[in-house]
Amino acid sequence: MPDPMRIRAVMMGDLVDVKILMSHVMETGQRKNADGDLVPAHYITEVSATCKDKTVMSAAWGPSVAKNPYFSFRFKGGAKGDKLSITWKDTAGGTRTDEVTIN
Amino acid sequence: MKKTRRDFLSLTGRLGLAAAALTSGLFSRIAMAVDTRPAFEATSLKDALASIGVTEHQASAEIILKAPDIAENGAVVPVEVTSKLPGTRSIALLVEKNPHQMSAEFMIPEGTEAFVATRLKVAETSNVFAVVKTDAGVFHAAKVVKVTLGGCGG
Amino acid sequence: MAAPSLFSTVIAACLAAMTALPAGAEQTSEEAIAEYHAMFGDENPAELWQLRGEELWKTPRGSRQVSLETCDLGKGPGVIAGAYAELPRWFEDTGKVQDLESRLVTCMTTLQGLPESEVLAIKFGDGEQKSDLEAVTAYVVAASRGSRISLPLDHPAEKAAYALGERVFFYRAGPHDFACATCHSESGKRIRLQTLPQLTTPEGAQAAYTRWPAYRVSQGELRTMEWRLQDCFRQQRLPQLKYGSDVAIGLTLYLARNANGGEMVAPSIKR
Amino acid sequence: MNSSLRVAALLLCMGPLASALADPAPDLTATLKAAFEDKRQATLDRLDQDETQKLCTQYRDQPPAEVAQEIAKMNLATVKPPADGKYLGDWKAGEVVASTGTGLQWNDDPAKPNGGNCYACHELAPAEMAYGTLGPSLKHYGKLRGQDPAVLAYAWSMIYNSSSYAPCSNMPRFGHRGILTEQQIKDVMAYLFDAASPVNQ
Repeated sequence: MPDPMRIRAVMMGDLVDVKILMSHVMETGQRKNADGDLVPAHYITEVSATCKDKTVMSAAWGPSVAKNPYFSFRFKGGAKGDKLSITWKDTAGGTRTDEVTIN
Repeated sequence: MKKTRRDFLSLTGRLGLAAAALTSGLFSRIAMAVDTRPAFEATSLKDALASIGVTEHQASAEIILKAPDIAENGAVVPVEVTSKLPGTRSIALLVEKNPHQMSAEFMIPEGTEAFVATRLKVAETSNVFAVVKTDAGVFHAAKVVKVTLGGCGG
Repeated sequence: MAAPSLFSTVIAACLAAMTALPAGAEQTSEEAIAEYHAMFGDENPAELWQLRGEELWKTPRGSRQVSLETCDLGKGPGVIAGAYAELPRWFEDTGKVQDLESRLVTCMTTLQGLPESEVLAIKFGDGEQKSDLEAVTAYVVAASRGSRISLPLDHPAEKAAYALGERVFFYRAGPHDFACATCHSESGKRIRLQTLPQLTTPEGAQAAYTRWPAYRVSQGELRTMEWRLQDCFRQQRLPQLKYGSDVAIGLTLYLARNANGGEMVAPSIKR
Repeated sequence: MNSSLRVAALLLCMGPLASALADPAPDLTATLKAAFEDKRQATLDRLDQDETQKLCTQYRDQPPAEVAQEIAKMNLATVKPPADGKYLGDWKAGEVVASTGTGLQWNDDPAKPNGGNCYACHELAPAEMAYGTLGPSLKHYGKLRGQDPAVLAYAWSMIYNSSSYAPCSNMPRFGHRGILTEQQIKDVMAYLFDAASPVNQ
């Protein structure tokens, strides 16, 4: 099972400031391991964020997003106590959703 | 202050709703994990942009692209984009010298700031582009990131 | 405007960047590296290891189905606050000087009843192959943030470990004649663009030791002191340093003692 | 006592036995061997020290003048000038050697040529900003010094065996220890001396 994300969602004036760290190898499929074998591609392709049933961010990623990705964005319409949900999906059919309360 | 943050972090961990939907076809899917999305398959800036519907674009000082002048390591290069252009719909990040130029495309719905920050792999010294789609056309900003060699065994 | 405009813009930008480079590039490149580090801010993927380590610390495991919450790291059972800042130290129960990693192995095997082979199966993680030891180490070390390193070397075995560490530090060997001292006994030097800490002085040792373990962006992994030392020896062209060996612990203690008084900031983020 | 006699007497004392006596834990090599294990090409015998390594370890790289002199003498004796008498090879190949840091680590491919990693410690071509400072700057090396045979022979010796002129230097003894081949050293020499080399631009 994929490891949890670390999500921080904090009010910054009328904006919700979101900072996410995800645990993912983001293998490009071009890296060789110590034995000289190609490590198969395995990376996040989609990320989306939902707050109060509204999609506040959606992104398409390729393998050149760095390993253990960091992603930050800001949106209006959220308030302290609201829930923010983040989901990612990867090339191997893996997915993870984490929810956090806006601070 | 520190304690509050730690409690908050662990809370996030416990609230985490994990859903590892790994299908039974996992291994064949890993083996064939070829990205079929044209933007991420393209091997030139022009093709990558064309595949997201961009053929014409112009430089804009209203796009602020922050990236380091020198990356001590190309494996992780912080990149931050703010678009002050009205009606910004999406922000794409591209790295000219990478095998595949397209790194990421972010859709910006109404109410979301035209701001994203992430970290990219940059294979060698290269231009990084932020390409912004707006109601009034497509604009870009570029920045050179020098990737240095390092270490005693490298 | 079509694609060519993009390239002409870039060429202009390149030329501007090149002409902007002053003759004394040394200062500039070091400033640029500092700017690169500053851009990471507080967003350190080491936190992902800390989260996993906390889970491992609190989960009952092994044949005894207990958690690590009664593991004694030197400040009493279960006390992790400030514990890393006082390690390595002498442990009466094992009759050994231990660093954090080898002490965790002790707790996992004796307290939890996990087989040693399983505990040591993945010492250093690699992508999907995750190391529990690195995760728990990250969690425990983070609980020493703000603590000052304090190794009084009261026990004779601690003094002996320090003396061994010091001698190993200056030992030249291998095809390249390298010792730890080759790169780490002068201040203000660098390898390529990486500044080398002078580990024989309090300032240099503090600057280095207080920042380990660290998330290495070059590997996308959290690395502990055990990893750091064995990788230095790899680069010295020497064989594999054994995990938890007296040499590994002696060198760690030598560096920690030299860093006495330094304030822990690890896990940090490094190249 | 004349000075050569004094050196000879000192040398006798400096032998393995004497350095063992001066050693509070004479079995450091054995202690190290117990704490390490073979890994691919990096085997335990790499922990054995030759005479130079022993002396440099003993004096923490600051040997007294007489010992330094003797270290220099025995290392100078190992220096083999190029077989064909030609010091300069191809600067382009030399640039690769100077920029490559791999070789002889347990994770390196033994089939690939070793690097010299000159840039880890030295400034060379002014255009390369990612250089180290453990060693002196070698920028404009040939341009500043010319190609007098004595100048070439000195540079060759320093690369072949740095302890020949700089006893207990941090710099590896590239030729003597078999890190670089004769041809690679010629190429590095060309990188330093060739007027067309980026080092001299």
